[in-house]
Amino acid sequence: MAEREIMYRDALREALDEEMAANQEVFIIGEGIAERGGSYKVTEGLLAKYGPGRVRDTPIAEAGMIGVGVGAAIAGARPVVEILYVDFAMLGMDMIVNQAAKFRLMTGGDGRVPFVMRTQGGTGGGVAAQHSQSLEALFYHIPGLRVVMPSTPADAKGLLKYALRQQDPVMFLEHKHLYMTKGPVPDGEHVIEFGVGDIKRAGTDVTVIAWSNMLPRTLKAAEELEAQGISVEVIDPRTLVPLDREMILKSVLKTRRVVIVQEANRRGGVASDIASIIQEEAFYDLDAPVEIVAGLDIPVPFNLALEAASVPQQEDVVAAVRRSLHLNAISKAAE
Amino acid sequence: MAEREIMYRDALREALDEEMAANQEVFIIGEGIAERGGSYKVTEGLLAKYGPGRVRDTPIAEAGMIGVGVGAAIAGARPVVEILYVDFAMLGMDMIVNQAAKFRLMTGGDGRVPFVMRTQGGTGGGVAAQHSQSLEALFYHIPGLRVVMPSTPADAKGLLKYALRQQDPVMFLEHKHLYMTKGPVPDGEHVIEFGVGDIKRAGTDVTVIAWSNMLPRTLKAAEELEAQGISVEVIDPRTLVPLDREMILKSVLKTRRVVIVQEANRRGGVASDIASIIQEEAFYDLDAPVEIVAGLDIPVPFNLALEAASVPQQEDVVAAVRRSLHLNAISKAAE
Amino acid sequence: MTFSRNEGETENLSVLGREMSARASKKNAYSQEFLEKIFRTAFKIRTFETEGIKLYRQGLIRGYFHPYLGQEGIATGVCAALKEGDYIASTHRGHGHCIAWGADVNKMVAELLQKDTGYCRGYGGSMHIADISVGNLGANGIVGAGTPLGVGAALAAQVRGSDAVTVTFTTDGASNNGTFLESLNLAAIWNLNFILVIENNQYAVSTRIEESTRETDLYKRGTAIGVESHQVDGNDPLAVYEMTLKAAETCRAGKGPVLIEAKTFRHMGHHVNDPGKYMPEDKLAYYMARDPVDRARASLREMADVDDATIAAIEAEIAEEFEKAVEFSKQSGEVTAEEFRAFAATY
Amino acid sequence: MTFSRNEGETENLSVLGREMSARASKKNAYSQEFLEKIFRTAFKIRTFETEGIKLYRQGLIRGYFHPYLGQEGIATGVCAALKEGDYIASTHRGHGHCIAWGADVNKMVAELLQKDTGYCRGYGGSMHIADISVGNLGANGIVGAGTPLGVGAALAAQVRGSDAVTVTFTTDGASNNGTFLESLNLAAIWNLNFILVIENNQYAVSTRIEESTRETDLYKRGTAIGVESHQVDGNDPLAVYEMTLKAAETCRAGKGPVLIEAKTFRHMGHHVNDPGKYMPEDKLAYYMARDPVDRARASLREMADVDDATIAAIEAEIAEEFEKAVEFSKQSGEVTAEEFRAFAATY
Ligand SMILES: Cc1ncc(C[n+]2csc(CCOP(=O)(O)OP(=O)(O)O)c2C)c(N)n1
Ligand SMILES: Cc1ncc(C[n+]2csc(CCOP(=O)(O)OP(=O)(O)O)c2C)c(N)n1
Ligand SMILES: [Mg+2]
Ligand SMILES: [Mg+2]
Repeated sequence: MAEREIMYRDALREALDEEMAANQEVFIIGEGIAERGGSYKVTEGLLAKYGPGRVRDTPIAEAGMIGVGVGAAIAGARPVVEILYVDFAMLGMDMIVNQAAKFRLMTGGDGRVPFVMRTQGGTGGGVAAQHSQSLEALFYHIPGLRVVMPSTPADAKGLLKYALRQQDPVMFLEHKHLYMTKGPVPDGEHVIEFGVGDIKRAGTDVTVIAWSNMLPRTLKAAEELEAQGISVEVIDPRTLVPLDREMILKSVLKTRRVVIVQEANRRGGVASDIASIIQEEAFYDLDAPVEIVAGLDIPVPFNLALEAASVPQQEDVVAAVRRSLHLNAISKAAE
Repeated sequence: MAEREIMYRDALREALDEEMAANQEVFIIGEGIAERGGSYKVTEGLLAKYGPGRVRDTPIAEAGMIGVGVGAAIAGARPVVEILYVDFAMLGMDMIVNQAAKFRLMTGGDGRVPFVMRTQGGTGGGVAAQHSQSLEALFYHIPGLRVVMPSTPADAKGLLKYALRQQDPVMFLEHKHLYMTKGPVPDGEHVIEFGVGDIKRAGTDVTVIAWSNMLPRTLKAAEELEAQGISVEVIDPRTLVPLDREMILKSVLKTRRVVIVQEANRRGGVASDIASIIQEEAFYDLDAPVEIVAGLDIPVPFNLALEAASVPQQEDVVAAVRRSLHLNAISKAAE
Repeated sequence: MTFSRNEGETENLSVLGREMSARASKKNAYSQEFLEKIFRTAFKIRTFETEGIKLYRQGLIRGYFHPYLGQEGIATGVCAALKEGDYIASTHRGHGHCIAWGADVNKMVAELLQKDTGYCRGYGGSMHIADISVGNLGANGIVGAGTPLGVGAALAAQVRGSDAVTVTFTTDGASNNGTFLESLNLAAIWNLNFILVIENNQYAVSTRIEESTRETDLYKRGTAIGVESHQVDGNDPLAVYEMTLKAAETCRAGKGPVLIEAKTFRHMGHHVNDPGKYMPEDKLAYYMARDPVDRARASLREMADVDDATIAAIEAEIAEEFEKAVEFSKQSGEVTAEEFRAFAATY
Repeated sequence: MTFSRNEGETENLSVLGREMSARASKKNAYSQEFLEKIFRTAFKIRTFETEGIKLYRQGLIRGYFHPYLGQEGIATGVCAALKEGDYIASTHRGHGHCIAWGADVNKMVAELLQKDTGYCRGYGGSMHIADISVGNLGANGIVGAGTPLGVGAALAAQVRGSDAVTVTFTTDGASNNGTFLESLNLAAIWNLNFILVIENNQYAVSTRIEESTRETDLYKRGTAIGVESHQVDGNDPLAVYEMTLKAAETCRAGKGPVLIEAKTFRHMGHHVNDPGKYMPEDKLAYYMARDPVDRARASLREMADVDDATIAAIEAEIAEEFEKAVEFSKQSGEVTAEEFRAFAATY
């Protein structure tokens, strides 16, 4: 299949466009997504193409928006609700946690909620504590939700298309820093199933697991490490729920060393859970503790230098990989 | 100091009563807490004693209640907001995550939010998916919040009194099954600082970490195991944030085996985080993977037998301890 | 005993509400068949709740059980005015809505008894019965949550070009909740076929509505955001029917949502276990004297000249249906732990 | 160009609003000192925003910057009517409220420049300036969040037996949010000393208010829940002052909250980076002709007979104050990563 280099935001738009063309039940609501085309231009042009019935602006009412999305999904439609910042999804948590995630079990398995919430998170450009969070761990913990965090344009497109075809509520978490990044995206039908990770770089010495905006940073760290003679395998789970445990464990059995990189703060993040799984499933095969590189346990500050200090940087990944190879001064555990 | 046997709910009431008597700034709002004395009778009698200014019923408006509590705390008062079920706190997540937890950093450190949210969680008696959750992991992940989960009347009283004297927003999470349990509570001033765990039972073979309603269950399991010749040390962290890492690691270094028991579902729970810390800090001292005994990753069902099947039971704890001692058929990791 | 505020409270309604009461009391306005249907529905709800409470007291039902006793007129009247293809969303006090929507009593009782044959296979219970195959979006354990869900169904219908109407049954308590404003406003700006029925029973558990808000005429909250809003006597099934019919017409004419505040009162406490001592006796007596089931029966008797024996036969038939449902449920099995674990593995 | 809905829109207000406008235009009603204070405040906000935008364009300010240009009359009038010990809570467009509340411009500019000497030591930025030591609960990045927080401060005051009044500045956008209903209702049932000032600038980013609600007279939402509610010309600082004064009196008389809808319009786009092309020119012209800073200047000149030279001197003084603040900020340091890490360790 031919590939073109397009931006993450264009890939997302293609996915919406194709699925809207294919399925009359797909529609989008959000703040400023119609005429204005959305804050990150993901929905640009869709109003003109699909009309005001299927591309709707909303008032500032996140709980309501998410709630009507969930209701529409229960009624069998395919709503996409765009929430400007994942931080604002906190206003709709009841609808996510107590309605969307619970409906299937509460109906004995028959009721499904094919609801997609698109939003974006992460730090970037001094937007401060209420606009910079990485909140995937909150959704990850709630059974019934699917959690998707694409790092590349191709993944963004393929996963969003899949999201619009499956049956469960999806937290589709984009990253503000990725919208303008470019990457190859296959022409034509391109759908990526949930639960299938991607080895973004093959290697033999250490397994590094990263997602969303930590992925590009990790790939750069891997290059830097390669120059030091260290071969890093970089795994992008792409979907955190379901998680491709098989791919992760296979890689761990090969490298016997793991580093997990997340932008979210350390305490109670998804990295902790993946680490707990690895130590449970591969305890006897590990040559070093699973290293977690994560954000500081403090809200994200406005000051740009401190903002950078609050989340993992390339050098932090490099240091952790070296630590897991016992190459740094001394490993923490042995201190 | 003299001790009396009182119920968990009476211990909570004593804490509120004493702190209200000592500090005019302490007041309580919640649904049905005034005349009715609260669903679990924790606030019974306080209206008569402190009047309608300091003990107030509210409409069904959790976001508003939590929000005004946070605002009152910012203004220097000592509000206690009672939310009937922790599940309903999802309606006020914005106020918890984006306001209460952020204010201190956003004001450069000077602004404090001495806000206490009292609520209860956990399974019990077929109250189904929207009234049975254990959601501590959601609060645990958000920097700025304190997370308290007392398992005994004495801890409930001492920790609630401390909560009303410290400066940060506290998620005070009780358990519906514990209100009517009895235990010794010291007479007179009894305050327990946050971040200090409690060894509820000393032992030498395996460390079991448990909190809230998993604690009594774990203690019974420990008795059962003692009869099998296995000596279990049971640690109750009491506050999950801050966490008494020192006490946990000290015990782990002694026993070299750990089981963590949580009622919340497995994926992304607090147990995962504690496991990730232990494997990070004590990797070379562990003789077995950290075992996690947790709820199933599915909403809690109504049917009582299935409800029981959805959360850890005594026999699950016993089995996990035996697994960690390699006494069961075979350990998972070696399969 | 004070009664000032309540005397005549189901008569002093918004203009249209009074008109609907008048229309509903016109002789010859309804067919016998229709009046029988109304009575059957109201009585079936009454039976389900009365008998269900007995099962609860026997320990056969666990968890929550919020009786709809006294409010039967609302579910009955509203659902009678809707059509196939329409949607409803309900509350924690949802048995009545289910029944009025035509639910299978076997599956309802089985659900309350935690059985595999229940609407939710015993996974849901009283507060979570739903049947999306017939447009029932379900009861809800979260006060106020049905409103956005209902608006969502109405939105789905509009996107599909369907003229289906969605009714959300909601409560006085939920009217002070943010979901009320947010979702009704969305329905309004999008001109959705949505009817919000507030069952104003004037209590949230033991909290009186006057303690929760300064303005107890709840329909005014709709008016304030440009939504056509009315009050109706919730204890008069036919008045509720007329009001809903008119509201559905307004919706299907493309004029957007309608809010209906139905004034009513519970016949007992909030929950099976709540004796409801705090409910003023005189107020209870006022509403008891306007019992919706009695009124449905009286309409059938007086407007359609149906005799007492026929009515007794209908009642006996419904009682038997419930008994059979209990038998059916008792003989049903439960989902096994193994099945449950297999289900959990799909999460 | 259509203008039907807008012509005269700051004149067609609720009854009390028109009365306040009339009162505010009475000659000799105010002292020179008071009128100078009003003008100084409005002009200081104007200067802060205009000069701040320049700093932003120079790349010295990062992140969000929502200018208050065009709305100065509201913060100015409201804060002039409040007393020491009162509280305010603000929005994402909060610079004006801070300044009107008497904030130190040095610390404000330093905050925007991420400096250690800023109000929040550079941790907060434009959307999070707060100073609880003087009762400023802070700006907020979450639309609508200031309302419950403000009600909370009012509740704290009542519990303490203080007669302090809390004002939350909120927005047209926030009026469709659940927090509006829930928290204003709490203020009402508890009779709190709370004033909710809706700055109805008729846009949420590029979304017109008519797209967000059917009822654009937002004060009606207060009336619907029993809250005394009025409209005022937000571009007339003195009318806003009068209205707030009256509202604060109502509060301090123990009558509970008051809602004030202040009609206004932005002078530019939503954010520094938003050219605001979607704003109709005629409507902009209408409001430009009623510029609140010009009106404050005119009041000072005409009602207190202050001459142009004196006014020019005041303006120069304020401009200089801002320049000095920029100098001060540029010379200030930033919190170091080490300090930050030590701070993080306390979480
Ligand atoms: C969001 C939320 N808060 C609190 C509760 C607990 N609760 C269940 S029913 C109820 C009272 C409801 O009163 P109302 O809404 O008027 O409905 P009614 O019971 O009168 O039918 C409360 C507080 C809940 N289920 N959901
Ligand atoms: C809860 C929430 N949703 C969305 C946003 C993004 N946002 C910031 S300002 C704004 C528009 C606000 O309009 P309005 O409330 O009328 O205030 P104005 O900007 O006109 O002062 C939006 C949507 C936000 N900050 N918070
Ligand atoms: Mg009620
Ligand atoms: Mg606006």
